[in-house]
Amino acid sequence: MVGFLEWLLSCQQALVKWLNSFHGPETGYVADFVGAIPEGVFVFLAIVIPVLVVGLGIQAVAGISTFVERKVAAKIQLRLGPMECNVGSFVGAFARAFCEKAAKPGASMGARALALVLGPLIPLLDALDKIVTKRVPGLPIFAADGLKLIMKEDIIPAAADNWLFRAAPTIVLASAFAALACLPYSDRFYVADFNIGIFYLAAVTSLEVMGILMAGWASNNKWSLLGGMRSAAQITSYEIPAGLTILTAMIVSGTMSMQGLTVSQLGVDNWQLGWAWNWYAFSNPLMTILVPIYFLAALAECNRTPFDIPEAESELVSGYHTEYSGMRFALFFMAEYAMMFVTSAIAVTIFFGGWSTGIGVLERAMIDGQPTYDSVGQVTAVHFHWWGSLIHLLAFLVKTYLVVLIMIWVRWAVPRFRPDQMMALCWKRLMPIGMVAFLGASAWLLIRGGLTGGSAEKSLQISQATGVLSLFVFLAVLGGIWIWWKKPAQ
Amino acid sequence: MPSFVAENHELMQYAAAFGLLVLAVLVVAAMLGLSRLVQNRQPNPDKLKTYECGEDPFGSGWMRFNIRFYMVALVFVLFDVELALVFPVAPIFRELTQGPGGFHTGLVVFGELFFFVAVLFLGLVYVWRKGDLGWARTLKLETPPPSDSKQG
Amino acid sequence: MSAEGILFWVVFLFTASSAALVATTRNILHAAFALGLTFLGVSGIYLFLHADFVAAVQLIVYVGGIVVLIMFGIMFSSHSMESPGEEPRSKFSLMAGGLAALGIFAVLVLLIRALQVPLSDQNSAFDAIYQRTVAVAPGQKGLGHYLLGEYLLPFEVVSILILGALAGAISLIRKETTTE
Amino acid sequence: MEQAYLTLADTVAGPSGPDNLFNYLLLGAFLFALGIFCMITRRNAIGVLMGVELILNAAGVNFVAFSRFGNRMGDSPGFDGQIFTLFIVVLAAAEAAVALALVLAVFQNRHSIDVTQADELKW
Amino acid sequence: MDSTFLTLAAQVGPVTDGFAFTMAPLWVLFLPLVAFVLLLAAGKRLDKGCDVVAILAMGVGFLLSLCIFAESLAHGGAAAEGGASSQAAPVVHNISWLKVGNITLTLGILVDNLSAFMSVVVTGLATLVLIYSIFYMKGDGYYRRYFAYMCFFCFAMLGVVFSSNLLMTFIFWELVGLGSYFLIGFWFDKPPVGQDPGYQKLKASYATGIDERYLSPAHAQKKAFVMNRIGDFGFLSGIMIFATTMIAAATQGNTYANGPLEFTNLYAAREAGVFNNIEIFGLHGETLLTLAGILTFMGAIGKSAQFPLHTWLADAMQGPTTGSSIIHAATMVAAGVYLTARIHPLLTTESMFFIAMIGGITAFLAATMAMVQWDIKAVLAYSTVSQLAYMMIGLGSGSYTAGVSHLFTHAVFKCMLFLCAGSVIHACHHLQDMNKMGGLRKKMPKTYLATLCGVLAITGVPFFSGFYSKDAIIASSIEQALTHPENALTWIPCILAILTAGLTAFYMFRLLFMTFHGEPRDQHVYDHAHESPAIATTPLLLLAVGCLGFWWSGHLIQWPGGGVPVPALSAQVEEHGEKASVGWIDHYVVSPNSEMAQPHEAKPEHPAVAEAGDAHSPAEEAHHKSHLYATVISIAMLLIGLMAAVGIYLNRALDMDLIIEQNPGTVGMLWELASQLWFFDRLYQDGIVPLAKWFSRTLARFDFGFVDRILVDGLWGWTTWMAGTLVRSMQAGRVSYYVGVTAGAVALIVLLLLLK
Repeated sequence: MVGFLEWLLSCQQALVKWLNSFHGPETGYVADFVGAIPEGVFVFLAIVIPVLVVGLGIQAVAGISTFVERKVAAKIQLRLGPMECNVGSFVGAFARAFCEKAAKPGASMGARALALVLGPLIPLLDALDKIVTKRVPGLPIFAADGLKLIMKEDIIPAAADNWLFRAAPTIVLASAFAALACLPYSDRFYVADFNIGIFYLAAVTSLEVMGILMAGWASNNKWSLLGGMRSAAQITSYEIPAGLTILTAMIVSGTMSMQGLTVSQLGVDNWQLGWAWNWYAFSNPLMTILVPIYFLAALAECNRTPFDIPEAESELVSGYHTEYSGMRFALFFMAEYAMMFVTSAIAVTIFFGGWSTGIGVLERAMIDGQPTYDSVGQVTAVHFHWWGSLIHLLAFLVKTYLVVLIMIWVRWAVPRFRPDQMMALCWKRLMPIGMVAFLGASAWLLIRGGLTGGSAEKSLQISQATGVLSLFVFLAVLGGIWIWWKKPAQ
Repeated sequence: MPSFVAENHELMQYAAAFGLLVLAVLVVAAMLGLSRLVQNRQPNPDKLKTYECGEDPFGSGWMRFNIRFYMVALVFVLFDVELALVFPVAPIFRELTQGPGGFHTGLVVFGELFFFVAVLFLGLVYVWRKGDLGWARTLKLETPPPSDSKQG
Repeated sequence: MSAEGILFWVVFLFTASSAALVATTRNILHAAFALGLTFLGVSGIYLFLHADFVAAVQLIVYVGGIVVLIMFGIMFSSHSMESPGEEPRSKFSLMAGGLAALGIFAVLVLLIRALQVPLSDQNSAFDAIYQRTVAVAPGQKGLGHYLLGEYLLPFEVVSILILGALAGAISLIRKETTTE
Repeated sequence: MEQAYLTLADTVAGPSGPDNLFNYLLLGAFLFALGIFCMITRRNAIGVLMGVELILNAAGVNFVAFSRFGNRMGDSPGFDGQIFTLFIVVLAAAEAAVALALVLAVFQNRHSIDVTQADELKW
Repeated sequence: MDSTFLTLAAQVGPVTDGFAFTMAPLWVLFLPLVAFVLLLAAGKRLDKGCDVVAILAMGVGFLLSLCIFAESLAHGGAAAEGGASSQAAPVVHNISWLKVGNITLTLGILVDNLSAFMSVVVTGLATLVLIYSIFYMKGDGYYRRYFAYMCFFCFAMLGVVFSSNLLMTFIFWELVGLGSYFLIGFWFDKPPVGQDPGYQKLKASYATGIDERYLSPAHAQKKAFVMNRIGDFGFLSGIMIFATTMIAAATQGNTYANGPLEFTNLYAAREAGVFNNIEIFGLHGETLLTLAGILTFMGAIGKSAQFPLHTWLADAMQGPTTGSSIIHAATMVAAGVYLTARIHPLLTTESMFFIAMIGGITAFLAATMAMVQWDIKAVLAYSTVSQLAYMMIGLGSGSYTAGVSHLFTHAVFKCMLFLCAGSVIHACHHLQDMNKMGGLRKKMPKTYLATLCGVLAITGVPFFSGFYSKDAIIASSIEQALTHPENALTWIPCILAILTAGLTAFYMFRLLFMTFHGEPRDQHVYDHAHESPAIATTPLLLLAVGCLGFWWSGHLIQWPGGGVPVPALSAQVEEHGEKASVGWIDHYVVSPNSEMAQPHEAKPEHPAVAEAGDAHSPAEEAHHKSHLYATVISIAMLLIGLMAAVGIYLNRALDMDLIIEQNPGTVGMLWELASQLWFFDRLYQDGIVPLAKWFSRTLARFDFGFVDRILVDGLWGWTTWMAGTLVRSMQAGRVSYYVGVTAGAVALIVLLLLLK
């Protein structure tokens, strides 16, 4: 963002220079005007533009995620709709129906206005329908969902606590949004990079609990209250293993800033620079152990299956948002998908090298100038070409969305836990393992410091050794997950 | 680097976080407003009734539930605090241990960290042994009572 | 007024008003909710004081933990079949409380008026903090060194205190859980 | 030389908004007073607890403010206040946990947490 | 701020030095405590492995303290170049405990030669004793409790050893007292001997002059505790005098402000003559220092059972034999001597003379008492008293080296003697009466061998450890007498020491002969006697090896890594062209204030002796002569005692009772006095105790009658009641009410303060 501000200011300078190069009176005025724009304006722009980009982007992500979720579910559970549904001119048909409905008396002004817009577009929509929905089956359902949510009447039960009922989704969404501020989207294109970045994320995501509890309480409903309480208990519980994981990452990397975490996974200064085996998941056995732990914690914090106990449809008709309908319900879902994205991004940053592509040759090709190293040859700061930054942005999004995909996959593949199982898993499995891993990581760092005594080549040898070790650990973890997968969940 | 950025580097970044908070509120407002425009509202007492599986709601939804939720929250808060205290120590651990002569300092620091986490673990063990970890108490019985999944 | 000035006053007013809500609203649960917002605002204030780490701790412990705890407490201590915490407050208590609060506030303001901050010192302090937090080392590193250094003993003792609190609170509550 | 002082009087004239110590002090005082008010007027024990939390936050604000604005013990930089606030937060957590546990215990016994009814402190 | 472990770790530097001198003492100190807590906390779950835990803790502590020892030797080697003393500069690590004004009270560890070697002795002996205890305490109902107590006891003692200042010393001093209280009263449920049904049978065993009514563990532990309180009263007063002086100095000149009671600071202050510019009770300078020294020494009197307060040690026999062994060898009574050695540089001529006198008197009295005891443990107990008195004589006559090295040597052989006694008692089925023993030599050869070594050592037979230290002590006392012609009284400790040497030989050989030689007096006992298992005899034999002289008199071979003592069979070596026993220990154990430390004690070690000029003065002459005399005289006395013992108890040429009958005036009276313990117990029991009781009863009557009834119940009671009834109405009992009142009150107060 700071870079963005600098860029804006430099653009201002360049513009002024260019205008002055004409020596024309009117261009001179323009140049003076441009040059007179106060810095504050650019600061404001530098803050607002990234915020808008990210904030609106996450909604796109949420929308896409719902669609993807449907597709995955359909693929797994052989649901016909999302795989087959491209019947006729769906959108056009819908538009016609809408216009007729809007023409009836009693329709709201908004509906009529929308009808006025929609009416002329119907042929166009037909064409678009023929082009798109044929290629992407299920897309109509996606559109239909969106329209349905928008047009549904949002009901606030009479018995509900009005204010809290309205405030709850806002808080949930706000916590998810605020978390977007310091994700390392790329080495250059990021909103902010706090000193305490990852701790900030942990703190902000914990706001969500308040909102959910509010929602559960405010809709004066037994299922909602129970769901809200379950959710609060679950999210709070699983924050501890997540926090332990984050702590371990900080111990290993020695920084809290997300960019720093990413850069520290670029590796040491030799031909290995930037390869994927420098990522903590592959270069540090203890971090490897922590990967599944954090993944489970992330699932639980997003109330995703197998941890969707709070909104267990079969028991508590979708828990704390039972009473929420229409757009408010959609807000909860948007928050859920945003939270999924955030947790996946954190996982990617901690374990899988953030925005780095993991292809050393490519990374080194993208480096602009010379990276700086610390005493043991670890990369501390590096500057990339702008196109490299773009590639990084792409890599980050792809990696993050892969993790999101895994979450979705798990949702449709794994049955729900029982509350006691969920609690036992958190407190009696993940917590001790996390603590041991944390202590082990710090102990290992200590021993390593004693071994190397601050010499670069020794630390290089050691990191290679641990890399090999952690490869085996990684395979073991995968095997364990596979076995657990095979075993029918009790 | 411009003066403003030089002075308020952190603050400016947090301004972005603030902006996102505001944006969240705006998004909510916008979406609700949009749907308000489009939807047609015909509320009636039956719609506004609290949902309870189609029956008439039996009493208020604000009833007391199992204290075990509270247990979990309690344990969480205290563990959370401990974590929050370890957080500032963690990032300096690397620079304390790595590099020449860091071993002794690191030894002591590790001792302290270990003590801290050991106390944490002690707490965990205590709660564990007392069987207060969430729903563990009911697990002690041979067959979990039917109320288990219903009551949460 | 500069951009950050505006932001500051927004956060300031946000904090103050939600705190006022905590004190005045009749519904105890609304008060808890407002308390969470107050904590949020206070952490924002910490940010303005360049105490980013403390701000984060404030969020994660207060908003993420204590407020949830308080809400649970309210939910568990309110009778069913009745909207919670709607409590009538006697005129007398209101008046007494208002008087005491006003008195305290007045006295505090008087104290603040008696305070004199050397300008140079303030500026130099600002520079020092700025040097530390922004340029040289991120804030929390300083904190870490302090926790391991000067404040080591409290740092370790606190862990034991928390252990004690845990044991005490659990054993206080267990009575009910066992009687299920 | 004559030392220049900043006082409450020139809050407006002095450094604006976040750069001025007195804004924070005023906020702290306000929170403190509100906490007192809350403690006195609430009949619900948990409400009293909220008042306590407000007061603790007021103290925290003051600590951090002073730690930034020129109190530095000797040569030690101004982190002491932040550390104190950290410990305040920790203690507040412990206090809330135990206090709420007490409240719930009381509720078990007398099915009310109205502090005006729990008056065995008398005599 | 040195309270942070970070800075401490920063000081650490290279591993060996750092670990051995900073971390290792802490581990050595706290391992026993950890074991103690573990044993208490684990409860029945650890019933099996409790001995293992204790022994493990103690053994690891032993190894670590060996590291410290080697380290200090290495330091000494570094310091010892050019034949200078091998006193390592004391290493102090403090954490500031509490700050008052500019004064900082510290807690910390002080590692110098003394504490390093003392820790080795304590942990080593404790380890062996614990191993032995597995055999001795087997089947005891309180097995786990026993090991827990031992660990606690050793923790307290190690605290005294490592403590870097007087205050901390006092704290651990009291803990040592507590530990001894635990151990002495270990079988607290045993009835007093008076009520023991088999008392008449045992009467002979307990012909000790102690009132039988008070001869039970419970009473014994109380007795020990009270006696120690008397001493500790003096100790505390001494500490107060030191504290007053030092704090005054600190507040005046801000010197010594960091840890005013640090030993190093105290030594420095004495050098700087701080005591000359302060006045307490109208005393100042050397006089004040004398008072402080004597008062502090009172603590040592109580702990190591010196003359007026010696009566508790014999009763302490009521505890388990192993416990007595550790008490007598390394921990409790050694603490007194250790303290005296610590404050040695602070002593003046007068206070040292006082110490020497006390030592002499105690040595003689205790020796006579030991002479007439029939209880094998009682003999050893009184011999301990007199040996400790020996150390006091050594310290009191200015020879730090002699006193402290005797502390070490004595620790080893006395520990072993007690273990032997335990083995014998166990073999004779808890029979302690020597009248029923005899001829056990053939039954238990290993025990006999060990006992023999111990006896030879304690009686000072050449080439056994006791010889060198005792010889040095007598020599120093003679030298003191010679160098102080103006004070004829200095001969008293000297003569008493010499007499005691003979008595020691007599009663120790008496013990040996009555137990192991001659015909079995009680056939039944003899038949059932049996040698103890290896787990008991192995420690005995190890310790027996430790009694051999050359360990102590041997030379030091300097390795590059440090020094190790190797046996050098010729203890007498040529140095500076004169004969003197200069084992490594004479290099190693030297007075803490280094500028006084000399290659060996040829030169005066102490300001108190220092007025006796330079190397070729009469003092030098006196030194040489004294060594010559000492060697001759002590061997002569040894032979006399040995002859007497042989004549009376081995081949029955003489009959003790006959001798008593023939000259009742001298021997008979002495015998009677001794067997009545010189009537000390009677005096305390029937004289002082009733007085104290009467006094306290009077006070109590005053308290109940006047204070309670008239003042409290009457006047003030009524007032408070009235006030209460008035104020009570204000107590609404509502929290919020109280909060409001508090807030308003605070507001008012601050308002007033502001307006004022």
